[in-house]
Amino acid sequence: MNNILNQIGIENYIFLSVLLFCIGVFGVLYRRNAIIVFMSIEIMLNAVNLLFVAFSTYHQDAEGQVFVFFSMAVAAAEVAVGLAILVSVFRNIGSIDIANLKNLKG
Amino acid sequence: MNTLIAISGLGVFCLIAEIFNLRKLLVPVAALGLLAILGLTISEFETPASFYNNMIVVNKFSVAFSSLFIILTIFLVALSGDFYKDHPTKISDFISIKIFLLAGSVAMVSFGNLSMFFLGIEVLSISLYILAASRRLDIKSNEAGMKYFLMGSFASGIILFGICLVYGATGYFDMAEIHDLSQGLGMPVWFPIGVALIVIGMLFKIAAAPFHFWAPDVYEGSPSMTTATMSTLAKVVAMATLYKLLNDLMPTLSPKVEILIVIISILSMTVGNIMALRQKNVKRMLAFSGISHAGFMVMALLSLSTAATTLLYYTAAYALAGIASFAVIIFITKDKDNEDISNFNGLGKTNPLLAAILTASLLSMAGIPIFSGFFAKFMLFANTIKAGHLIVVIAAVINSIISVGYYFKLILAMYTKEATSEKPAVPFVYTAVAVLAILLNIVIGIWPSLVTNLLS
Amino acid sequence: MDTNLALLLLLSPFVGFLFNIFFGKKVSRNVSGAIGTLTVLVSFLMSICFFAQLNQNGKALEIHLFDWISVHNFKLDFGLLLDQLSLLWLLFVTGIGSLIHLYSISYMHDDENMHKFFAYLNLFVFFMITLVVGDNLLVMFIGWEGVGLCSYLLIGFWHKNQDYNDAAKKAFIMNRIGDLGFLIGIFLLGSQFNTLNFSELKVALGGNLSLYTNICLCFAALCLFIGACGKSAQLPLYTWLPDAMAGPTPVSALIHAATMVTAGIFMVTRMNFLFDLTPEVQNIIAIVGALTALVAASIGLLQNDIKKVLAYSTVSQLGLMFLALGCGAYNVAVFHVITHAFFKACLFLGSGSVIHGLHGEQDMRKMGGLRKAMPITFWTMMISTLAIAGIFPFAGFWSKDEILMVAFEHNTILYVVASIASIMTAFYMFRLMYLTFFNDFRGTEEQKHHLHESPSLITIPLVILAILALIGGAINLPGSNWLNHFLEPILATKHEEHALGTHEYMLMGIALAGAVFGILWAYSKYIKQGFVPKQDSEITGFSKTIYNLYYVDEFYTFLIVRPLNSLSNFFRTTLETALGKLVFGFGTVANGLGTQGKKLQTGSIGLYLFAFVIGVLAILTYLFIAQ
Amino acid sequence: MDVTTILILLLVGAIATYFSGDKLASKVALVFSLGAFGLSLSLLSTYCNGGNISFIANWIDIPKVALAFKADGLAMAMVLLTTALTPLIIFSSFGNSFNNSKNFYALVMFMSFAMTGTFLAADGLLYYVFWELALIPIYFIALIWGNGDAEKRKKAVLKFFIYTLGGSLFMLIAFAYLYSKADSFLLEDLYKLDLTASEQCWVFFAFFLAYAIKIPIIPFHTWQAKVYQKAPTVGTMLLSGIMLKMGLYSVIRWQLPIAPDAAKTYMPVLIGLSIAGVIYGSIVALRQKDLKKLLAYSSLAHVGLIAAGCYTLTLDGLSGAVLQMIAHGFVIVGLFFAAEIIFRRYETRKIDEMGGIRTQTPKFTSMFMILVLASVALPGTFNFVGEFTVLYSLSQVNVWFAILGGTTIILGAYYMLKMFQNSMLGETNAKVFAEVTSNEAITFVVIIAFLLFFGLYPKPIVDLITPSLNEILSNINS
Repeated sequence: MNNILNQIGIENYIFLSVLLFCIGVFGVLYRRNAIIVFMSIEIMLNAVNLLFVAFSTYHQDAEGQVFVFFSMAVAAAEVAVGLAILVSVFRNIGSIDIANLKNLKG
Repeated sequence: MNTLIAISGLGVFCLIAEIFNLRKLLVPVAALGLLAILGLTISEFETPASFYNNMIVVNKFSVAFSSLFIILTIFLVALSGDFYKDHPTKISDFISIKIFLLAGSVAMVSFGNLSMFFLGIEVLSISLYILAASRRLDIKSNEAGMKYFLMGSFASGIILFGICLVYGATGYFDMAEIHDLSQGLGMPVWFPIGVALIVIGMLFKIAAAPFHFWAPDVYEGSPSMTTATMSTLAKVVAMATLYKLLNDLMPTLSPKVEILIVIISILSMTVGNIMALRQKNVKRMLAFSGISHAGFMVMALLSLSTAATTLLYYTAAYALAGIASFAVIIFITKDKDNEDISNFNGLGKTNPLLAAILTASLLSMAGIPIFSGFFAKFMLFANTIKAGHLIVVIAAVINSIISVGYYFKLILAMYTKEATSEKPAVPFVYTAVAVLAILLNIVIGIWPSLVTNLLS
Repeated sequence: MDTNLALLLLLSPFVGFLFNIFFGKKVSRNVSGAIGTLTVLVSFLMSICFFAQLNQNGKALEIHLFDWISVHNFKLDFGLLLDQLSLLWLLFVTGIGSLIHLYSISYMHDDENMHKFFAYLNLFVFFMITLVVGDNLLVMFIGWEGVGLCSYLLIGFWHKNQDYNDAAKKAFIMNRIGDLGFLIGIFLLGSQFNTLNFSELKVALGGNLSLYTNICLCFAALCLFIGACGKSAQLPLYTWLPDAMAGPTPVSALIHAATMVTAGIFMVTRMNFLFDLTPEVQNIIAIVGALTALVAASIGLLQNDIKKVLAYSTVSQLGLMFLALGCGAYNVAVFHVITHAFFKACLFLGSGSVIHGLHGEQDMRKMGGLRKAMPITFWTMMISTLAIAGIFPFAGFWSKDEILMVAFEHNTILYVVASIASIMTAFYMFRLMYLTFFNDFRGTEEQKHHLHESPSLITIPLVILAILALIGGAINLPGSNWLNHFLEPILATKHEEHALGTHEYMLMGIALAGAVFGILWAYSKYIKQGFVPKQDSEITGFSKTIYNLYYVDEFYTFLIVRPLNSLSNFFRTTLETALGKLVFGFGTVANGLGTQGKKLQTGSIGLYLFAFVIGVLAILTYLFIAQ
Repeated sequence: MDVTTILILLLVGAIATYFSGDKLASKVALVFSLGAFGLSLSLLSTYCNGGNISFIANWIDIPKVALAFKADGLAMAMVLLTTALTPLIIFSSFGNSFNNSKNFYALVMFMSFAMTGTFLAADGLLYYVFWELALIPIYFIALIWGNGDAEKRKKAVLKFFIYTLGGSLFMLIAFAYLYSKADSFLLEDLYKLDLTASEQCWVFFAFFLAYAIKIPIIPFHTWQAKVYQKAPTVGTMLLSGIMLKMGLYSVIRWQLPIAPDAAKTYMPVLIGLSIAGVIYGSIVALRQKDLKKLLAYSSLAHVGLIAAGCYTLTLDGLSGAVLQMIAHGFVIVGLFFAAEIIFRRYETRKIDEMGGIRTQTPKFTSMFMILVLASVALPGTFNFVGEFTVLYSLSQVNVWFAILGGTTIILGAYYMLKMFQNSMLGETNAKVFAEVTSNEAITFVVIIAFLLFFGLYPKPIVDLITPSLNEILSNINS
């Protein structure tokens, strides 16, 4: 396992996950549909998770992978809450387009 | 550690209490339990220790702040009883959520390991998401919850990325280890980037410019109770954590970073105050004032060595004043559809006591002597000048002058306008909480040593 | 002992004042009048006995009462100085003062506020005494301002009439202008010599002085003289005195003829050792005095209000006195002050008696032929008029003649000016007499019906003063020169006697001839032709200018009052608001920014997140990419 | 037995007044303020007999702040001014009735407490705390019990508050800076501090901003007239009688000794500014239609002269300034009270709606007259002593200052007499004007007696203040 990492080099993993992360960010920035925004956030988190794993291999220590479980659990909880909110929003305004949420401003 | 466990236990108990249908008792029991926990926490003050190979580190700093959080939570819980009495079935949920939120915050000031920190911040945030959106049928509440959730989880993502980079750079989640390593040379560039990302995430939590946009909307939309929680507890927690992180990960600030802090601080206070001037909605106004206070607190980071004391004092002063003012605001706007300043017209005549308390707390935020807000600001200025950043202080002073403008808008409304409606009798709990909070505020204002001596 | 007596001398009128102000309303008018008069009389007696004492041992009496003000380089104690000069002054101040009080009892008898009137008169006498006996400049300044205050109160005595109040205000403020000069003078002297005490100053000035000190002295003397100009109604500050005639006639007699206006002369004489050192200032004084004499006299030529005429004659006489001072002949000035006090007081009281007889009529065009109606008044006034005109052997002749002599010795032009002034004096004084007492009455019938001689309380003072006006010159007759000898101790430089040589006699003759010429001129115009001055509307040409007092008041209004008021308006309306806006513009700016900022907070999550990301990128770029 | 007892008594008085209920409030306040006056007199005697009445104790450890009250002659003089004027002012207000007067009088007492503290405090931060505390009560007094249109009043009062607070916050920065240098706020330590020229310069001007606004010196005076006009007369008296003196006192106590070199450097400018204030105030007062505004501007002129005296940095200037502070304190209170009396009868402050009062009230007229004369510094009144000394000190600096400052003698007489003439004299006013009641008369008599007595015999006060002024001067010149 380790030698693969040596062959490929840790940087590439970083670049990859940064790329993923940025994709997530752009998704959050440019999509108006709440569900897709959630997914983009998930992409961000998972990009980080990937990097965690890579690093944990790189450092030859398990903590990183444990942390991934943490973050997954947390992400799940987060999304659960998020979806709940989304549902109630949908009930109230009948749309999940975040562009409609502009009552609070000024 | 015991604190954390006890709090979580209490939270669970509150959840179960619903099953055994102990709604009436719930609030007092929770409050008493928290009091007991407060005692427990304080008993740990003199005995620093670390648990579960440094997952939790208990020291003066963590104990002091935890106690502050617990006190604030007691107040908030006490208020909740009356606030949620129209939907009793949910009351235990609300209370337990608040207590879990407290658990999160305690974790955030006493973590010894980044994973603990991450868990803490997530517990805190998620509870807040729920509370913000808790008024299901109210569009404003929904919107607030949505906004807070989206931006919050975005921020968590960034924090997580930061943590990841730090881990990648050091190979540890343990703060002590990271701290030692960070002293040495040859740190890959990811390390500072990671720290920067974490700090940015925290700046978002304390709503410092330019990451403040969510605050006014969320504060306005959320139920007043939640706004109170956010503007007092959440902000204080985030600030304490930010300090703790910086102190461990970046003990010596490079001039570049200092300049950055100066900019953020000045930006936050200016934006906050200027925007607050033209607000009609009290909660929104306090949101902006909170942003400006965030600016002030960030200022404390310029003198890291003394920052702990200053921050403890400042946050205590700010949070207590906040609790007092929110107790009044919640009562006044309880059965109103909006929180406009006009609701406060003539309060000085209809209810002198509440008016006096609100005035006092506003004066404290404005930094007028004998209220602790004054000493808080003063210590901040003194330390910052010692650290050689006169510009920030001057900017801060100018901002305090501006801030008087909108704080007094409220006071003027209370004392010079004619009352629109007769106020019903004030439930005891509001008065009690408000009086206690403002008294505490004044007490530490007159004897600041009570607080300042804790951490030195 | 002396201290107590001196205090009695000083405070007795003050006691009268207190009594009249607090109890005057309760007791009957005569009582309050009597009290007022008696208290002044007491002071008079005191001054007499001090005078006698001084005549015996000839040494001045200095009394220290208590410490007053102290500044770093000197202390000012509240002390009295009773020397030749102050006692001389005291004598005629209190003497004439008590006469006038006596006169007022009857004159003011019908006024509801009579007790107030006496209270003020007493207060005035008190302050005048303070002014005279003070042993340092600042105590003198108390009296100096105090008499100003009293003249304010008394001019505005009939306070229902706002014109009178204006006159009073004008008097006070004009005096204040002088007082500022006085104060500055005090400062200069004090800082130079670390004392304001007269005797110490005299000693200090005796020593040899640096050039700088001399320059300071010049300024100090000038400032003091400005003060004197204010008090003694010299150019350019004289305009308040004629207006001051708004007050009751006794006031005009006491304050604006006999006593207060001579304070300036008193002060200059007190400080003679200073003025002797500053010839430049002396010249200025002389010139100012001469000019004042001429201008005032010329205005007097055409006035129709009987009191105005007297007022202007007072101003011009004061001018003559200052001329004498300017020539360094202090004793001569003092001499004239005294004689002038006699006959001018008499004239005023006489005019008062006339006005009394005509129930308040002051316009000479409505008088005439009063000779038969009020003989005593007529004769007493006649004597005084001859005196002021300078006819041998009346008191005025001697004093004025000495002034002219001094002026002649000093400078011919001044002499000519002074002579012209005195000729004019003779003319308008007789014009006054003729218009008032000769020909037939020009007033209304029922006035004519009520014509009567005034009661004895009024006539007695007249007679006494007339006698003094007749023989007053005796105190300094050319042979004896008693006054000169008497004043020698207080004068720094001896004033040399001039034995009556030929050209002294010549000068006397000229002066006399001038006076007679003036009288004849008036006679021919007003008796022969029976000429009566035209109504105001008909007056034209240069005489109109003179009749309107050379438009001096208008000039002052235009030059000072108006600009001041418009400036005030400008400040009040424009500048104040501008400043306010300027200061609080800060607040408006902040509010404006706030309104703009609200637009930024659009409520769109997209924007917020965008700002967030921008923030993150900005920070990272700044920290890690930008070097 | 030390000066803290006065403070405690006043504070207790404030609380007692609050709980005594609306009926008794004024009486209780009067009793306590009189008690404070008596107490300060007895303390003064102790002080004059060489007893030590200062007090010092620890207050805060970080930052190191002490509970230090230094009562030297100067401070005691000012404390006496405060404790003497407070009962007078309270007593003078017996003619008015305020709704919920307990709050009103409690605030008055509290303000008096704060001002006394300001005069006594010998520790920078303590001093600042009192300085700010004094601001709160007057704000509410003017806001709630003030007169005139509510909106306008709100604006004026808020401006006043923000403006003064802003000024003092800069003073706070200066203190913080000094603390970072000296690690102590104690007066002595701050005196000992030797700062570089530039440091002194900006510390000096930070102080100056606070004081110039409080005093006020032009062009920082714009809050004054409106607030004086809008505030209830009691508030106006407190402001003009005592609070202005806080600023002037602080100049002497704090600003000059802490930054002496700067003071010396900028002396001409500051004196010039102050004297400009004298002339400006007098000229503006000339055409004022509103009696209270006119008095406000007159007091602007007078304090200008006082400030000029302070900045001469000479003993004469300082002692003259202090004397004038006391004299002005009394006379301005009297004058505002006269205005109040007219208002009680005629419900107006417009001068041209008055007039013809003298014929109806000889007593009131004469007392008003005396006050007017005192305020134009007629010799024999206390004001003359002060004004003379100040002008003399100015003439020592430069005779032109004395001449320009002296114009107040002329202009002051002009506008005051004009005011008096238009408000009191003239044809009898149609509206009836009741003669002053005995209560009102007492207030006047006390003030007048004070002014006349010390006008003739100022020695006691001079002897009281001179030593401490000398001490301060030695600090300035060393």
